[in-house]
Amino acid sequence: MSLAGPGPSQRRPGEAVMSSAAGGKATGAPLMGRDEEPTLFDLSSPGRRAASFRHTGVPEWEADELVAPEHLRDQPAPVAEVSERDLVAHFTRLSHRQYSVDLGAYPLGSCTMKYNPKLCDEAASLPGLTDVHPAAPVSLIQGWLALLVDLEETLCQVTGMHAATLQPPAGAAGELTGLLLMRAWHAWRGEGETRRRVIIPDSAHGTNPASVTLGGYQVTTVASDERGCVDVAALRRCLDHDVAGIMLTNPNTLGLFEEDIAEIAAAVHEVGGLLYYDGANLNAILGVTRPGDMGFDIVHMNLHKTFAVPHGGGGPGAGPVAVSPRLAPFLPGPRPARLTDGSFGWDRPERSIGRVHSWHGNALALARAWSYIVANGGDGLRRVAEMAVLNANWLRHRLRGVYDIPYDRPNMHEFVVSAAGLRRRNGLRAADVAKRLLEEGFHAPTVYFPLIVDEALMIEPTETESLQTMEALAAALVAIAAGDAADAHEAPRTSPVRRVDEARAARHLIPTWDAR
Amino acid sequence: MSLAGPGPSQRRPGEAVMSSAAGGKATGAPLMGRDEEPTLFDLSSPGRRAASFRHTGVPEWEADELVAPEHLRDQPAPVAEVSERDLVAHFTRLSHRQYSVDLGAYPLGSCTMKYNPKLCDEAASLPGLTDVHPAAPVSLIQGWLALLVDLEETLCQVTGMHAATLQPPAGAAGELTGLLLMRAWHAWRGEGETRRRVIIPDSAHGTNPASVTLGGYQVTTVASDERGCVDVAALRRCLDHDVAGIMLTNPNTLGLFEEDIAEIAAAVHEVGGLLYYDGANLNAILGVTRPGDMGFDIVHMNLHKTFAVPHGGGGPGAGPVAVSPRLAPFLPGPRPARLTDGSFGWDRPERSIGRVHSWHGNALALARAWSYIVANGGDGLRRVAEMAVLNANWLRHRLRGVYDIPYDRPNMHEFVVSAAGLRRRNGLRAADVAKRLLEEGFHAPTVYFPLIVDEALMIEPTETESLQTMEALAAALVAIAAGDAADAHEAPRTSPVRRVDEARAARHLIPTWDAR
Amino acid sequence: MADFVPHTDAEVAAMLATIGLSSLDELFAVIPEALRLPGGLDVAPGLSEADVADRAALVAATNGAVGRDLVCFAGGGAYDHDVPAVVRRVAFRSEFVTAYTPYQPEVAQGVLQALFEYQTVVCRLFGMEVANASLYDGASACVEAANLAVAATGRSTVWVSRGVHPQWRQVLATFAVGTGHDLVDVPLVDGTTAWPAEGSGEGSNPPGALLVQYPNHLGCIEDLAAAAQVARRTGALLLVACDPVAVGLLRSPGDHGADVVVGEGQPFGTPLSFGGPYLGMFACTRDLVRRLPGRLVGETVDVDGRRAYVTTLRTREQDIRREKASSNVCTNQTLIAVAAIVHLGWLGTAGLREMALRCARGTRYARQAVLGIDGIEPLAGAPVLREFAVRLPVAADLAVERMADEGILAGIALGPEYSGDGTADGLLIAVTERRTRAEIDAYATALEKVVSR
Amino acid sequence: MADFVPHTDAEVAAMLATIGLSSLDELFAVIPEALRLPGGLDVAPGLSEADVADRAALVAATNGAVGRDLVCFAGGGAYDHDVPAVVRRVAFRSEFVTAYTPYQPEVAQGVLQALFEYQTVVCRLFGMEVANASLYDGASACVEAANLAVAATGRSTVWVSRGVHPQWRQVLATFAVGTGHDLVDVPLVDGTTAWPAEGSGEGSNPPGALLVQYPNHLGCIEDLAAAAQVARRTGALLLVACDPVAVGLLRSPGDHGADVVVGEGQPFGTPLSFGGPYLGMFACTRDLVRRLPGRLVGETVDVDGRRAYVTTLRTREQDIRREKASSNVCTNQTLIAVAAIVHLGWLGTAGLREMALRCARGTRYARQAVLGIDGIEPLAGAPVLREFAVRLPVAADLAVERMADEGILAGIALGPEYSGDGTADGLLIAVTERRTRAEIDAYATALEKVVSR
Ligand SMILES: Cc1ncc(COP(=O)(O)O)c(C=O)c1O
Ligand SMILES: Cc1ncc(COP(=O)(O)O)c(C=O)c1O
Repeated sequence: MSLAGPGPSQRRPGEAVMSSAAGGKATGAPLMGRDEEPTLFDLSSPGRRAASFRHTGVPEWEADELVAPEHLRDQPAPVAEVSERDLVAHFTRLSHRQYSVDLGAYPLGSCTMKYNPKLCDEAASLPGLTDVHPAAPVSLIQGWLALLVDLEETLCQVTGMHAATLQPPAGAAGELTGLLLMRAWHAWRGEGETRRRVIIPDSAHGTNPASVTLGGYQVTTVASDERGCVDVAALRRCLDHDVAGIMLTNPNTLGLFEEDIAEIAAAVHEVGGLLYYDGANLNAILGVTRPGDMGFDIVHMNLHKTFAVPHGGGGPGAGPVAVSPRLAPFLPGPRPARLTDGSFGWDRPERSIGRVHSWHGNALALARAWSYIVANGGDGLRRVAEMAVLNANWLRHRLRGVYDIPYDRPNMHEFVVSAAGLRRRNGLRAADVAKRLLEEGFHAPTVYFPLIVDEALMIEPTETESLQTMEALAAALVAIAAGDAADAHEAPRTSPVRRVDEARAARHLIPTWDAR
Repeated sequence: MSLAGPGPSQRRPGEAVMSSAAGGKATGAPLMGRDEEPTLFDLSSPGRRAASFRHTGVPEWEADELVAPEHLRDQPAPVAEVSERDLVAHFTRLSHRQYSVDLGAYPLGSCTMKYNPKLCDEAASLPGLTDVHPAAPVSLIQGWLALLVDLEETLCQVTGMHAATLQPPAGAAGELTGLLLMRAWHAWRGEGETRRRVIIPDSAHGTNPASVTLGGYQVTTVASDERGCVDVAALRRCLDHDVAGIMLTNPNTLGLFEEDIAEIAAAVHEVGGLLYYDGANLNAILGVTRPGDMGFDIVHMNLHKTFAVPHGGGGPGAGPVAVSPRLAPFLPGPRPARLTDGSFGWDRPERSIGRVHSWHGNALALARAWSYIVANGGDGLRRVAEMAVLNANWLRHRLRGVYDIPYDRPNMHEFVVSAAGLRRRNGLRAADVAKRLLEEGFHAPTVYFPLIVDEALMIEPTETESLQTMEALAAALVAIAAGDAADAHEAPRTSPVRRVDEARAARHLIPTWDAR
Repeated sequence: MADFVPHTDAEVAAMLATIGLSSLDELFAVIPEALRLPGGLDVAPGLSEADVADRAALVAATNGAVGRDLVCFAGGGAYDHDVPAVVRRVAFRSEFVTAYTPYQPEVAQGVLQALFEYQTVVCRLFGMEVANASLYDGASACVEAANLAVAATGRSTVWVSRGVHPQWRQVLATFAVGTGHDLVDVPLVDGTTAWPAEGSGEGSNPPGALLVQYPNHLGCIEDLAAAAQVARRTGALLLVACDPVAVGLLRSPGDHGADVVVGEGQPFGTPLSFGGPYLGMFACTRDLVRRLPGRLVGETVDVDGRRAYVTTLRTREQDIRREKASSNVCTNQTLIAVAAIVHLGWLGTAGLREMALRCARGTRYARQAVLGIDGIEPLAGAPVLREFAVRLPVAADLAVERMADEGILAGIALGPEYSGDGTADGLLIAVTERRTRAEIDAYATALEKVVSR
Repeated sequence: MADFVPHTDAEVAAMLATIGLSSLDELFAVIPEALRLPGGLDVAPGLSEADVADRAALVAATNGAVGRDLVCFAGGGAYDHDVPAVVRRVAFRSEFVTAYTPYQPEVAQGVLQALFEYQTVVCRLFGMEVANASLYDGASACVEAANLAVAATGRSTVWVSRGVHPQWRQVLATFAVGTGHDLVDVPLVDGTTAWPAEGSGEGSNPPGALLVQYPNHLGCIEDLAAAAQVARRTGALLLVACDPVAVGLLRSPGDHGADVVVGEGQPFGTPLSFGGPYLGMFACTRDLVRRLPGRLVGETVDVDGRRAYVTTLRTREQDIRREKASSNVCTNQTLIAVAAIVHLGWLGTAGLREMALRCARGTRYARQAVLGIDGIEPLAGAPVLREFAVRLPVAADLAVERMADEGILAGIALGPEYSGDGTADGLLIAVTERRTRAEIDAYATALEKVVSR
């Protein structure tokens, strides 16, 4: 097990007491010396500990008095052996090796990395919300049920739908839930066997096809036309009575509004299919137009995008699914419900597809979204969409003539540029632009997605960035495009580590410290 | 007003809407681009705001209906005009430009920069403690009074004194309070006019002489002997009946225990003087020996050193003062007191010198110290002293032969080395060692103090640093001493800014953004 | 109203001018008139920060909060453990909270290294070789485990022990409709799973997997050795849903030959949270790694040879593999995993064992006290660790309601499937390291009153 | 017991060996036997983190907390303002909390820049040119102001308005014993300071300073123009203790010609905190900067010419000047100043004005309601802004006790010095932006009951 520890003085082979690395040494970033940050395991020293436990007065039986020998482990499970001081310093230093929205702009297309108001953090950390057991009887959870019902009703209003489930913990889970609703609908209508295909555009996000498979359907991909929207003619060609439905994002992943949506809806409905709305891009249309009004039957929302649930470095999020009246009876249950006596309880939809979460979904994330909506209100939500779209269009204008803009027309909250031209001209790839941008103090856009654009850079500024930040971002992108490729290949040079060898990670897999 | 703004694109003279800098641009540290962090004022844009206010239903009178014209300002006071997003990003980035104990070791001599347990943060942030008005009637503050009485009693036990005041908000305030107690004592004994001098050793901290002056006394400096301790003979020479008292730190600022303290106490008491104990170094002797047992009459403690009140970048702290029985009647009032019926109230000492704080001292800092003491207990406090002294002695051993150690004998919690030899040999000054250490991921020791040691580096590891951290610190100090001076003069190179021009700051004073 | 959009009117005007528009509405000109929402949303106007805080406080006040209003003896996958201050203070630093999935590893080493450490500890607890960076919750981890096993074995039948949390089994059933898996319910006998005897299962449609919970929903310690034998016999993979606290004392499923071990990570650093966000833990043997669902962090180096971390084997994932991906999961529960590794780091090797031991002690003490009450009997005879089930002389849900009046959350009322006789008189009682002897005594006294009424 | 010392027994043994000792006791061999504490401290053994939390919660539960138990109408230098979430979330990040005084500017730019911004806003509010990085509290700021003025003028007499917070005046008196300042009490007439008329003061011992509070302790708006005139006439410096919220609406003391402006910064980002830590604000004119007490942050550049901040004019300070220092202050209230600048940044220009305006509106509304009650009269006629004093028909402290039973903290009972007739029937009532019309109405109703009993 080789390991570059923090400095030779740390590695005295054989010297038991030296088993640990230096927990009190700042590492790997400015203010922080030049070394790598050791792991918790490098920082461990036999017998060191941070934990302490309440005095309970419970009899102190020994393990072997409580557990039969065949079940009892002979060695404690090795976790780590660090002091609270080293533990805190370690994770504080790790936080200094992590970019985040709270440090700067994060124009990561499709992810809606807006600033998340601090008041939402606090609303969601009230003990009256965090310390509630999910199996507590309804009499003890009236506040939670009221909050969930209020949120569900508001989300239906925002999407123009009739009823919703808050259980799905993320967008992809919402997608699969939606597809199972589709399945249940067709099965109930006796078409369970005949409806086999779900159509998705070639610009769709990867979770869409993956969810279609898990939903038991085959994927039919429909091409986008030269405008970057669904090719309606092509769509009509693959529509038939074996089509269960279509999944669309609108605005789509190019940031373009599918203008023919009404026609598409009609065509799909005509063959008995259902329309699924991937709500990842809902931020663009809040208070302006609604999926329900466009003819969608099923809608998922990414509360961790549109409604300011912070992304947590990869989650948790929340992916509620809202549906039209005819699909409401199929929703997952139990559902929070307002009872006739004005109190709240649980309700199980008559033809429910069943549970999709261990409990009631990512409740605290739902509480954050609720507080965000209460703070913004209807008027505020529309302003969110307006400024998100304004920022994105403004930035697209600024980048004209600098980057190729394959679909150079009014976009919604995001837009996609291509580095293909740059690559041809001076060998600058989308990845290089991304890495250079990191050096300039911004997070990178989404790269190489959507797949239909070569050397794609998908840029979503969000509404919380100011004009001045847009100016700085534009200036950086312009400078980078004018820059020299050799220099760009060196980027990033200011980050705690430089370009990472991803191939090696896959080739010699080291998934744990013990696998070193 | 010249100002290096964050990048040319930000500074379009005349373009009103561009008045603000880019708030969403990470700056000035890894992860954070290369620019300077703009100020709140650079980030301001006319009309931008973050604040919102509760709906109260109170009539909305206009300002001129409420305030007479001669009192009303004609322009709102200019503060700043930023969004919550920019505000949060700004201070988050500033935090990435700030070293702290939670990032790494902080061996800053005399400051006891130990790790502060997180449980103390939480104990001191309970609403039942933070949301209490200091003028509330005693019936509403029983918890607070109980906590303060408990803390006072424990601090008396720890110092071997009889009674204490918790009002002084810092060590220096404690010193001045102590000197006023000294004054009151002598005045009460009819010697107010005749007692004019207070003796302090030449190794004393600057606050001591400054406090003596504010206490209305003249400073008499007594030299340290070759052992680094008070020269008892010299002391006897300056002792007379015009001496009000002596201020000592024990262990002293060289980290050495004043072994002759009993003799010193006797000599000072003999001429009717009082002994004042500067408790900044109390960490070294917790549970081992007590100022009261050494013969001190007045003791101040720095709770922000010994009792894990975090230092907050410069404060707040707390500097309680404990005294022997004869001085108790002079303590500041009102004092929290346990009443005969078991409840708690306020008590005013009979010959009190009066208040030394607007209210009751830095209450929340006192609560932190209380929780730290409750967590450690008597046994834990002794262990704190043992490990603090062990770390310091171990490190002194490691630095032997590398740095001059003017007083190379068993030290307490800290020790002082000198870079004088290094300076002669290769031009490396104490300041250079300090700056190089910053590059290596440690905070610097205290430099050029105490004044009696040339090129002093005062090193206090504290008990919360592990052996491995000590090893790394020793290794860094050894490497630095062996290093080349020219290289060291370049240090620090990894910090957000490099060596700062202090002379210029004083020469062209720019105390505010508006003074630029 | 609180406003989080920085644009001033002057700036909006300037920006519109730059893009050649004269009004904000024109931004949406591409949207067909017919689809535009007339008059805006029917959602109440926005509130100030203080008003939102007041509203939230009001809502929170109307719940029964553990610690504040109730002493908690409910578990069932959601436990009332102490969360040390360090978790709140460091795991929720804004760099972790407001980052996206680490797509740019150079500026995401914080989250990546924390996840690498989390994966390491998960493997150590479960006795596995690879663990992913988290799934949604215990239920979704079971679903992914079943999907993996079916894909790996090419067999679509999964034997599911009735000892698996009923709600997790419901979720399995929901998603099986899409995948077409055939879930076979395996009953419990006296508290542990009674696997089909020799001979059955080897026939026409052999199982691709066995799924068992350890300890199971009744708190009983399943015989994993026996389950492993059945798995070997039938050629199925052994999937174990494991309580990560229990393995502080119990032998790891890996020790017993499990192929995939999943679990609910809530006990580490996450408050009860009304059921979410929780933490789906997922680990498996190295030979199954290419079928691993979700994100996997691996160690590598940067161009200068410095240690670095990155998400790896990404070709399993939906964004690259699309319809052929091993799973559709994208956003997971990373922050909860970070909280878990901070809490685990605080507990440490000795602390995790002590936590489990203290739960077991409290459970033993409580079980003795509760079974001492007339008319209350054990629901199962098998040995338990940190949770136990009893049969009450009254309906369990009523008992829970009555105990709540005494400020006690008595446990979870079990469904009829667990009481042989079809009545719903089963009560599942959990005791964590937080519970004092006095609280347990008070519990027994209150329960005695309730059942004797 | 919670243990924050990392050393294992093996490490301790190894370290002792390194330094040639065989026991920990030997570390203290230099301490004379007679002075060693036999048997250790008589302090209870340590507790676990959870037990400490329980203890603290118990203590906290026995206080009357504003918001939780009480609606607050008490002020007097400690106000119940809203603190926005951003203050708690960013000002208390551990980098700010666990740093020492910025002795190494290269790694302390965070604290230094925050203080520079704080100093800038303090100057803007008070109409001054320099501000320091904080002092302990309002009282200590007054003391330092008096010291500065005496040193600057060479005159040891200070005229102190009785409108200055009585506790601040007590602190002034305490420290004047050491400095030998002669404090002269200047009475109030109908709520504002009645300075000695023309002729007095120019005589034998002319004042070195006038100290007045704005608005004063009764909430009345002092005539600073008049005070400035007296100062000019007598050759004294004008020292103003200024409510930093009030200047959101009121003309700044600087406008009126003040030389030194101090204040209590608690309203910005600091909860009531039972009186501390609070924030002593201190600002003065540029020509007094060399006498400025405490730390001053200045802007400069680093060796590469990049903007940087550093503490400057350090030769004023105790560590360099020792007995000749301008003050003995070393540790100050930096973190509270950081919280203040974060809160001020959140408020912004418009928000600070609105905060002051809302306080003034609530005060007007409450004053009308309270003065509408039979038997209650104004204590002073002068105009008020955000606080007002009334005379009750009953003893004020009793009224406060009774109001507390109604869940209302009614205000601060004023000492006899404020009621002409020597009785203690004065009540000081403060209304912040938090108070709703309903709360104020309930206050009046309750007070009417209390005084009519
Ligand atoms: C367009 C689109 N659809 C679906 C998803 C999946 O959402 P989640 O990551 O919450 O599962 C995303 C998120 O990246 C997305 O951008
Ligand atoms: C020896 C000594 N005495 C007194 C003080 C002053 O304490 P404070 O900074 O709390 O005023 C200090 C703090 O630096 C010190 O080290």
